[in-house]
Amino acid sequence: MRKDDTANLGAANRTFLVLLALTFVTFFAGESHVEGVLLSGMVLGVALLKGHLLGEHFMGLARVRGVWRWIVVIWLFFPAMLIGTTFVLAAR
Amino acid sequence: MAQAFTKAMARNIFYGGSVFFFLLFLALTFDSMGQLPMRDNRAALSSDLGPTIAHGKMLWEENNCIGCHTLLGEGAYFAPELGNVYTRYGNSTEAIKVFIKSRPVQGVENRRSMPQFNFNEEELEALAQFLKYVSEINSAKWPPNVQG
Amino acid sequence: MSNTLTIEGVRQPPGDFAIWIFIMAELLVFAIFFAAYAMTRMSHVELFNEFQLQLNRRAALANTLVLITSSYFVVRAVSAISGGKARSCLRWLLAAMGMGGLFICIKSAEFAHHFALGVNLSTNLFYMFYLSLTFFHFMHVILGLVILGAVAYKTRQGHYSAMNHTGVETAAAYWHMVDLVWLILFPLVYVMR
Amino acid sequence: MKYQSQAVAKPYFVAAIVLFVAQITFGLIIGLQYVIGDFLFPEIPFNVARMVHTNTLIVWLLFGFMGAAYYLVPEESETELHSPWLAKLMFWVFLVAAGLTVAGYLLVPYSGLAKLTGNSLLPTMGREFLEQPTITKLGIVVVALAFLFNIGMTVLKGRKTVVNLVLLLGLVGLAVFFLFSFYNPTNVVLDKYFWWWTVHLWVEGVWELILGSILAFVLIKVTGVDREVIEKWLYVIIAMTLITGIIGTGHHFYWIGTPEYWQWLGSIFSALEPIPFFMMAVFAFNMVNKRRRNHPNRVATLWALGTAVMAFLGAGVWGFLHTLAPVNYYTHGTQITAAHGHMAFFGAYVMINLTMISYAMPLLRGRTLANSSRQQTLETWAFWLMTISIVLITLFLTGAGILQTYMQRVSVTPQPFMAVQEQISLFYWLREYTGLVFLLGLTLYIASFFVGRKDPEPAVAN
Repeated sequence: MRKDDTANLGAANRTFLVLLALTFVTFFAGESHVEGVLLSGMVLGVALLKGHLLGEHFMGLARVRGVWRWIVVIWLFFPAMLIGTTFVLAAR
Repeated sequence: MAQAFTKAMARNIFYGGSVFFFLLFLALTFDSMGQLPMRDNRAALSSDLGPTIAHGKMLWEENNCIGCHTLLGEGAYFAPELGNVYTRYGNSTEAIKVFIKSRPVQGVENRRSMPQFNFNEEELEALAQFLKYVSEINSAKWPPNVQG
Repeated sequence: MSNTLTIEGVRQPPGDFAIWIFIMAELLVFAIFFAAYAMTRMSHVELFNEFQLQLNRRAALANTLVLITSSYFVVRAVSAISGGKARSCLRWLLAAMGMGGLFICIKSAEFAHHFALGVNLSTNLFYMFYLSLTFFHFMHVILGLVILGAVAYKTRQGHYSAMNHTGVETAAAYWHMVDLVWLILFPLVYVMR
Repeated sequence: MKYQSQAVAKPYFVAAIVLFVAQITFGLIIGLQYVIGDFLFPEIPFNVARMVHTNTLIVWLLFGFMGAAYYLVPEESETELHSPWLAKLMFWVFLVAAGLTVAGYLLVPYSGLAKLTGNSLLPTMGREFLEQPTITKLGIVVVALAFLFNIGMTVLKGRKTVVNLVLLLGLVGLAVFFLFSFYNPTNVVLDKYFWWWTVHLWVEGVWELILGSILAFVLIKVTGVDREVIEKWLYVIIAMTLITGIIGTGHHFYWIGTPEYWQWLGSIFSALEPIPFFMMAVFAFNMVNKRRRNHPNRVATLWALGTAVMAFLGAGVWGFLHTLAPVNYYTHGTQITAAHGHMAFFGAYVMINLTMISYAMPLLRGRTLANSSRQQTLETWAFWLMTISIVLITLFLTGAGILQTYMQRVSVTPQPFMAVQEQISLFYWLREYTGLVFLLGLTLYIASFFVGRKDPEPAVAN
């Protein structure tokens, strides 16, 4: 039990740092002169990655077996598809 | 240790969620009340015609017009929409009055017909002004066309 | 890394399962909101881009960092209580709440700025979405803080232990959900154009 | 029946059924007026008959809810009712008020009734569903307060169960939101905005708490499933109801002069309103499948399952059909609304009342568990006839509504309302014929109280 927690904490620590770093990526992408599908695509991808990491290591879904593990992934997928599609269509 | 799903938590979610969404609803209502002056044609109510319109609304209610007609889409679906009847009748309060006055007492054979309410001139004017006031409420471009 | 540890994984996500039903409902609402935003933007690209550029991205950056940190603190709180360290758990929870409070302050300043300019839900479609999405999320932060506060109080009272701390996990799950939503909201409303 | 005072529920149920008959009768009258416009004109014009149709519905549902509460609360609280005589007194007060009001509708022109009852002192009449004279509304408040006092005291002194508390909460909400019916400003937008606080927050809010708790009670009784399980579901379902339903009020704020953001908020939240109804259907079937006993009152179980399914179809599916603002722009105030209204009211509130009556009435009339097989067979026929008719009525009205929407609103050459009505009269005829089948079902339902009442109860099969 203890060992389990320590290991998870390690994952959480790493996740925390990655999330902070990715946040800056998103921010600076927004400040740069990149626009349109390139910007949207990249930022959306980063957001999905962040959401997934948060679900896995903060919410603790990484340890869950069975359907419930995929709650966050499924949730991220559908709006992301729609958002992605509309941004591509809008850019044309 | 693994309590899957407890009644206490379900209860907390019920109370918490209800209060949360009711507060949100109150906040939105507060905002709506702030926006209404721009949309609900209240200028007409405080104009010289205000008392006439108020009288018209009273007549509208005391003759249960909503029992057959819709007003802005709400009411019974037996007779035409009246929220835009003023525009449908060519922006004319006279036409509305003529229609109400001309209803046959015994109805029309086999057809739906509006009752004859025997309104006097003042009452007719009040009703027509009320309907004109409603037609000038900003209803987000509803109904889709003049037919209501 | 932790292959050996995850073999005996659990069947259900941490916390009381009832909260997950609530979380799914909330996520569904937000997903529909996001989709509505994206679909509406399609026919008003110029309008959305124009007003999006007037938002304060620095404040949003700060808020994202604050929420992520807060979420991390909650992870530490759960870890502490599952090691039986109630005092440490309480400290982490209070730190997380402090971060939540900071989010509220920054966001309130942003709202105050907009309201001072006379912006409201009826100003235009972009602000309608911006305000309702962020305000709806804002209310969730407040609700999350109330939940964390209740759990912190119970931790202080000694209600939780290494063997029994479902309450802390439940609150944590909700708080992470609030964070998760913001992680999508931030790029969508502030950055993507 | 475990407690003497539960017997006060009986007159409430009887009055409910009598008013149900009146409601259906007037439903048939207005249905016929849709196709034969001068039927009973000018003696009973459409607006009067419709008012009787909707008002008797509301009043009989309230009678049913009160009866259900008087039956259920003592049993759940495990104590006698606080004051049976107050319950009996209020029954007569309510019945006389309702009877006088309906008589007033039918015997005096509506404007005369308004003068007679002094509507000008506090004008509240003439708004859909709230047509009752102000004095009747005050009477309803008095009855509701006395009722709440009685039920509240009983709950306070006895065992507090979730079923009890949720029911009480629903009834308090019912009384509180009724108070908005007294607010009637000249400003039409304000009038409509807060009118919905009564109407929507009743039928898509607090009434669903009442519905949920009655359904939970009956399911506990007929399935024997552990109370803990059922109460947990009850909480989750009503939580979802209020989470979606409160902001869902916004689906009424699209076109009445309210800010346009309601088109978004109303669409988003009311699109989720089917979820609690879906959960309720899953819940009901789950509980029946997990039953620990085969209750001899099979028809009560059938009603309970029917409620869950029909509420989902009527309120959930048919509501969703026209709740999104871009769709509602074209369907608002057409026969689509009428279709939804019929199935939702029948599926959710008529059927929950009939469920409760089906469970409780045999016990109130001296049976130990259930009616005789002959009675139950008859009632089962009534169930299917009424349910199938309402499904068909809904389908016919939906057909009429789709045509109406197209011809009057969507087509490039929109036609006037009355011209369209004549072209879709076939659907109104079909609806009227189906209404007769419904009446047949109702007749069998009433017959089931009398035919075979001397027969023995069916054997308990376990």
